[in-house]
Amino acid sequence: MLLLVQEAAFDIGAETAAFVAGVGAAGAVVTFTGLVRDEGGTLQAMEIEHYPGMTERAIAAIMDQAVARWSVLDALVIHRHGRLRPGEAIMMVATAARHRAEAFAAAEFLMDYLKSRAPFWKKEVGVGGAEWVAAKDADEAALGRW
Amino acid sequence: MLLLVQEAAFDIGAETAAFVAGVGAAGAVVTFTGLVRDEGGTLQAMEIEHYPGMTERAIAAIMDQAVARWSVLDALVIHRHGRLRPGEAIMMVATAARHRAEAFAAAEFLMDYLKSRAPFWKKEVGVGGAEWVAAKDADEAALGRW
Amino acid sequence: MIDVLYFAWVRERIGVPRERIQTDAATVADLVAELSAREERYALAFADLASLRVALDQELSSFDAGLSGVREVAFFPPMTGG
Amino acid sequence: MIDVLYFAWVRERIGVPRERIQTDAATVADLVAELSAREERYALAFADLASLRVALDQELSSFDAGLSGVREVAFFPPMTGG
Repeated sequence: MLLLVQEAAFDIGAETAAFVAGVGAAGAVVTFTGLVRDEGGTLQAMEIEHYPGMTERAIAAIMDQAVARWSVLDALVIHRHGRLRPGEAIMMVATAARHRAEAFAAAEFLMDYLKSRAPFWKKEVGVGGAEWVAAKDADEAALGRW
Repeated sequence: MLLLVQEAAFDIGAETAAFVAGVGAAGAVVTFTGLVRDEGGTLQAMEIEHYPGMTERAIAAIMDQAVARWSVLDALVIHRHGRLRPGEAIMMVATAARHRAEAFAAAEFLMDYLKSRAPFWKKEVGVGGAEWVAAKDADEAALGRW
Repeated sequence: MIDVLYFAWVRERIGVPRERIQTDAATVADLVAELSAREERYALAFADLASLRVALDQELSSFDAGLSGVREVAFFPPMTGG
Repeated sequence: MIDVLYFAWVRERIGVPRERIQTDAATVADLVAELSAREERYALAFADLASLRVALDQELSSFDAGLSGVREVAFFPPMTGG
């Protein structure tokens, strides 16, 4: 289990390779990577604010739940904060389990909870100004399926 | 879109990094990697037989369906055949879409169809002999959800 | 004395990321009412509680929760991680 | 003349991965019956059609499908990819 909340960019290939190399008896690894979309060239940057301390606590609690519920053998969450440019990776999640159904479910669960329960706030800085990203009803509703 | 059916091992980290680097306007990338489980040390090797020609046709058709159905911006399938040892990667799938729900759905759809509709057959070579892996009812049933 | 933290547009409206506040408020709602009565910028930030979330000592909580023993209160809009 | 391919345990039971067969069979089921009558190893391989799949010219098909114009028939157990 590894949780990193950091301002620095991370190397998706290296993190994925290291995770897969360490999963032991797992037969299935799922990763998710979230990227800053350029929104047709109108976005200049995405600024991500977070709540130091609570962020780590909230994500660790979410990871513990995922591990217990789907017999996850290993899990990884990396989430950046600070100023990111279009195309940069915001975060990644990886899960390892014996079978694919558990690895997929755990990764989707982690993503749904990270979206709505981890204390991050995104601000889009565009050519016409800056605006806080509003939480989506669909993201809150997604928690209902778990 | 990239489809590779090969005997050689592939570099999960490098493939993932290259895929993510090329996804353009996508906001979400999901990958799945299938590994040979060691089954508590009893498995010596997994032999994967395939149907050259039909394999590529079947997978390309599955990829086309996934792309059309979930507005997938890019997709990757790598599947090995031949003799693999425990811990080695058998295959990987990657999908890129604007949002996470589509990327996850497309990756799970690809996996479900690869399991039951791509012409590969696995044989487990263990200390007590070799045995063909039987198709699971659960894998066939999984197709029903799409 | 209680540490009060603000994030995202709540922080921008109130103008500081955190402050120490002397209060006898019994609940989060009481604290919100007290601050809102104190200055316009708080009243603006807390105008619509349905669009706000609160954490007590770094755990998500609710506006009717008590403040007894709480050292850190944080106000922020719904989270947008991932 | 038709190319007939076998995979996995079907290949092992029949003993060859592929062969060219002279046949006038109208359907896959007719071809299976013809081969099964020819030699015991075919009869064994084709004993339980429910555990077999068939592809015609590299497309999954069914045992009642016609063979007119088909150049390649493949028999194999349910696939176990992924």
